[in-house]
Amino acid sequence: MKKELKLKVNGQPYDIFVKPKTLLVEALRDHLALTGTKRGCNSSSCGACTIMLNGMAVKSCSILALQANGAEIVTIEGLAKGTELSPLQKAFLDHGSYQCGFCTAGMLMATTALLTENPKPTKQEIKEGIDGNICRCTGYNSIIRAVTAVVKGEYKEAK
Amino acid sequence: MSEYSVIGKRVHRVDGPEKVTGSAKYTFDLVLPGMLYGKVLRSPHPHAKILKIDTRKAKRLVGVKAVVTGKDTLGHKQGIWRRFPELCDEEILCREKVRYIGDPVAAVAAIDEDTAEEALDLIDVEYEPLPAVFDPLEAIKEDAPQVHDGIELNININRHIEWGDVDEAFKKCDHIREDQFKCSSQAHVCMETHDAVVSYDYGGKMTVWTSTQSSYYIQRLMADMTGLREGDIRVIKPPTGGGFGSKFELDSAQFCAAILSMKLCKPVKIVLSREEEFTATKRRTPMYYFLKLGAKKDGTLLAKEARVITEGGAYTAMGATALYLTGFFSSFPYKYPNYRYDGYRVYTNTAVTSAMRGFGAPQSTFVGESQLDMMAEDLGIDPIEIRRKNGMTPNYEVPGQAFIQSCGLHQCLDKIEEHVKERGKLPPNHGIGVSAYGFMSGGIFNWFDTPYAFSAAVVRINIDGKVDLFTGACDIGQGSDTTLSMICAEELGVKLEDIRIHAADTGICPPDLGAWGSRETLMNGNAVKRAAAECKRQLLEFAAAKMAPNIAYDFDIKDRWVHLVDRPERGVSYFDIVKEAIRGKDGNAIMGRGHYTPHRKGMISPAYSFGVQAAEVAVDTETGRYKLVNVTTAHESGTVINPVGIEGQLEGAIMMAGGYGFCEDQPMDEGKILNPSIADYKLIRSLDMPETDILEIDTYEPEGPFGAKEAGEGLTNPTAGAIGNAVYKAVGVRINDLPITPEKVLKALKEKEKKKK
Amino acid sequence: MIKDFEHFAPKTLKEALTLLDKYQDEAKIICGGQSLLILMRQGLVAPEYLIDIKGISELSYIKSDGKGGLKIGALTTHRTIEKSSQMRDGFAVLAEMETRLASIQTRNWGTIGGNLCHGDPAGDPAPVLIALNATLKMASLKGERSLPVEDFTLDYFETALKTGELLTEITVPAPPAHTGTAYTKFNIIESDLATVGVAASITLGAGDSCQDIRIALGAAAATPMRAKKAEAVLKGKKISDALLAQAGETASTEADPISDMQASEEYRRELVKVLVPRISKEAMARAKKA
Amino acid sequence: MLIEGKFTMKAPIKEVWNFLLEPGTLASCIPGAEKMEAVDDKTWEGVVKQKVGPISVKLNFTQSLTEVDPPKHIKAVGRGAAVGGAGTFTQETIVDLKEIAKGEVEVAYSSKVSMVGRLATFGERIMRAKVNKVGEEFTNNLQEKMKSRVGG
Repeated sequence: MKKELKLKVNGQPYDIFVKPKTLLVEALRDHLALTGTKRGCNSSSCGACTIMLNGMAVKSCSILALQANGAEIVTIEGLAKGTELSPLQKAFLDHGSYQCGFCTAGMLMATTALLTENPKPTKQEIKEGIDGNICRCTGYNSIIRAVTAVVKGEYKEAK
Repeated sequence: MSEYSVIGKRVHRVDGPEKVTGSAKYTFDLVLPGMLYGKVLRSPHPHAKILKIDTRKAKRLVGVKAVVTGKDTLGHKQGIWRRFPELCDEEILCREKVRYIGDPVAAVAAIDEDTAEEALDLIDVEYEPLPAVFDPLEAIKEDAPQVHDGIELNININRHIEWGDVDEAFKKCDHIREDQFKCSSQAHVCMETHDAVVSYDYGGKMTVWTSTQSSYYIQRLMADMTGLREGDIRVIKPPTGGGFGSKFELDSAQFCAAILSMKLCKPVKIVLSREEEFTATKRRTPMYYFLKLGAKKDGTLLAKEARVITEGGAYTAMGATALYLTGFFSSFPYKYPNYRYDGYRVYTNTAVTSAMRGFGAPQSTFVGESQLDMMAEDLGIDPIEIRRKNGMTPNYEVPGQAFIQSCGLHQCLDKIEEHVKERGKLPPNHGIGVSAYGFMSGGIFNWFDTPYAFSAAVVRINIDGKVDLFTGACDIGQGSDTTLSMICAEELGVKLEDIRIHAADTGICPPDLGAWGSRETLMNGNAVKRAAAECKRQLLEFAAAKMAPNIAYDFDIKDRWVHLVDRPERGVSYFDIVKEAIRGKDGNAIMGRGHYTPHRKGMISPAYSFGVQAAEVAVDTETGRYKLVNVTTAHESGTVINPVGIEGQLEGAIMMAGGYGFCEDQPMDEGKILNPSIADYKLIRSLDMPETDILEIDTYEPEGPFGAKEAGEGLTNPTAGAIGNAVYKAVGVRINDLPITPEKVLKALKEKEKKKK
Repeated sequence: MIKDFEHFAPKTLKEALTLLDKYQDEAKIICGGQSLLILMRQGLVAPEYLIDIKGISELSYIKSDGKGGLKIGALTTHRTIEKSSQMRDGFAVLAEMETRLASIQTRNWGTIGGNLCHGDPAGDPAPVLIALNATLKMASLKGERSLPVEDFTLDYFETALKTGELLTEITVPAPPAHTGTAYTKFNIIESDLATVGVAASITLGAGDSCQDIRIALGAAAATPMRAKKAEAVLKGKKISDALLAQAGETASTEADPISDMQASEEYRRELVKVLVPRISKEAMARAKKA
Repeated sequence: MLIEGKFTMKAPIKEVWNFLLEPGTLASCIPGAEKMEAVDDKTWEGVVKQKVGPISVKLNFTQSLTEVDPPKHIKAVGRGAAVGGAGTFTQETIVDLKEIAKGEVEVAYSSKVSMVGRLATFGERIMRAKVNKVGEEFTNNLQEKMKSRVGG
């Protein structure tokens, strides 16, 4: 039997009905058509489905949608302000911190959560921040460089 | 490089904005109205006869729309070596026999994924398990089970390469080494698993959206397998979540979705699960390597003999190419006057081995570079010195095989030597290992038997000066869309933002063989450059007519300025010329076509890239655990078109190739892959990633567009060998079988200790 | 594919226990779900009823036990423990352990109680809690009971929890004076599960002799285990390198690891042999500073 | 997974052999076996229940004697299909008897257990541990049963 699920995603309130077995990633992708969030594994291992839930980075494939009832969620679609990209998005563009792009949403959400919690992370802390995310293309170092550039204040927050 | 205004600049990738905002739509994201979801039933047995398939219960499940088995196909066997029909040996949906755990036997389309999966459990397949064979050394024995009927000793294909007089040469050597190695398997682990949406309509036309490295191959192979005409099949490649060699053959997602869609005239989507991705798609070829190397006292290499037996798995796939390339690249990057290679690809009842980034060369480089270090030590010669003494140089001919024009190997050796010196005396149990390599820029071989040019492009200039670039090249993440757009902009003399690329859609783009063998930059780059040059030629005709200068003057375009080459201040705006040219052509848009097919370029490739890598490790001698501290690479790839792209290829290759050396493996038990998940398959993560440094080398490849050549796969070749050599330098033990795990290192350390006593 | 189930989201412990009592073995408990959901997705576990206790806020806390020790609610997330200012001095090892447990995402959602109830012999918290002499509180409608952490896991993925019972609290007693505790795990990928994990807690007596010691091993047997024979080698003695090596040897003999694709049985024993002295030394160094 | 071992028994080889062939001796040694019933003199059917942590598996199990070479060699093959389609389970047992002295028999056994399907792909680490254990229990049961019946 379907149950009611209330979510605020990227500032927009939603009220939908889902089967209890629906995973949060499925609610976002299949019910709300927010397909920027990806799924890459079946074992909570790859991090492609990372989103922010009440300010924390979590893997949306490992949470039942109903467990997020009432939560505030930010997905990759919520990072830009209007048409202005977030500092991390801009830094990813400049540093070539993505190739195939399939892990990119997860990487951006993990690093956004990291900087929300800790605006001045060390290199080691940046590495820890993305260690739950697999990138098969870049070798991570360009992602670390992009985050470092944001930490150094090279990118201004959009107003 | 300042003569270029686009090439060599640090630019944003053309697909960047959509990828960093989550708006790029992958095949994985596509939903069409009325779309159904498919799932594939696979064999749980490594080798069995199919006695009966009963699909009645599955068909009765509410929500199931169709169930197909091999009987619903034409029964054709497919393969990518189309020139040799006997090597096209894979049915995709098996009719009589399954040959590995994961071989597809049926497929279901239903209203949602859960229903389709539930239906799989309701399909009754009666198997008669047959004796199976898993190791190629077992499979070549007289009494081994036969994977395919009538194939003697299960030998799928053999390759022989030879030049010089190897036996005579060995007699003249002062020192000969014979060593054995074992190279492991590796999974591609694309972040987007194999997937496809196929829509077959009542008009008999099929559209395929799929995550692929070659939309043309899929179109052609799909035509072979369905009986449709090539032109009735349109294959579109949306943004693709990685390929690495796994996605240019027709796969079960594409084929089963097509067969189901043809049955229903409705779109069907199939996304392989991560577990299927690990167990039922292709993988890197494991190899047994037997090497014999002979040298003079001074380190001059006189002869090399390589014998290889590879685990083929159940079908041919692209594994036959890997068998050839590992043999060719076993001679790389050195000048062997005498060389012999014999390789055998052996069928086994395991998941199929095929192409993976490096394509046989990571294996040959690991074994070759390991053995070369052993030889250097035996002779008391510095590892870099022995490489310098024998390394390839520009304008070198590999006898009967290849002609190498540009080659920066020696500059790379110099740079790496400097780097090693700079590191100075290392802390205890640290070691730096060096590994040299080379790779091709696209294959010349045409076993696929395409009648088309290897690469082709069309450039069209619109009235407002915006340029549409149509190419069959496939961007799978490596960045070909950006590189080709840059080449197009440079050649045409416009800005990168003036280009809009339309790629890998067989309905509108000219055929291209796709993204494999590091071919896009050189081959498609040349095609794009020629197409752009043709457009430019048309524009300049109008410029000449309009400005009417002394006919001795040449025109060119740069930064949207059409001008006289010798008097660049005299010119007109590109936009004005475009408008006039179109008007002058009776309203026809300016169009140029270009293609590239290599001619008289040897057997392998029109050009080769080279490099040298140094890996530093720190070993814990009590546990055998080592850390990758730093990997520094001197790589030359001709003119650098897209520097950000090359950095990404280089660092990414280290994650993958370092993994091949350090931790990635696919252990099996009776043909069953034991680690089919990202939790159990060990991948290098950010905390495990070493520091990476890139040392730039300038070269120019006459055959490449603006002097460019490959910078993608070759980078996967050196790392395992560099790690092996580094571990040896650090603690004096040599591991000859991949991956070099801490457990193996510790075991070797203990044996060494025992010998001392 | 996950099979359909009925979902309950009790808000209080009482509600949860009542539901558990009602559905008995047909119900499974989910909290962070970082382990259970994987099994459900693989179709290997298909409960009729799922009791989702993630929302029971009364079970998420870190507080003092009034005697210098800590009480940690079973639903406290790994990340909360990692970041807690209470994880200092003798408890710092808990935070250190947490930073190496999987990824930040998993630690943000997964709970320490869920980790223990999964009963994975390679889990990180159990060896550390065993070394710290922690106890677990379990509740059912019938009442409460306590059990030392070392007695909680019975077999591979089997715990002492009875039908109708819920793990509610972990009590970590104040370490005695001059006690140091340390933990390390061996793995190939930094954030991976332990190939072998070793925790040691040492209390130093007069003249730096080993007054008391607890050594716990992870992934070295079917359950997290105490290496009591190795402890006996060191207890009451003045610790020397030779004695530590002997303790390592002893621990590697009393361990009962399996061979799998991460490591052979022999290699795991070898790791125990090396890591027990290493981590004991670290614990001793901390004890001296404590 | 292969488990091998041997033990000796003080009993005439004929007696050991007869016990081994008794209906159900081998089948009843399978850990978790319930209701094993003889279909004919070489085949038994029943239900086997196994549990690993949160996972419970019920298998419809058939065991048959495929090689019988009195009084020294026997091979039994068991196959089980998990109810609900989670996988199948195969067990192959070989027992060889050798008279090492008058009234003393060496019993050599090997037991190979394999699994296919979803069960098998669930964490290799867990399943391997479990399968090893099942194999061990089987051979322990066999040894105990024989010793208690025929005398050690």
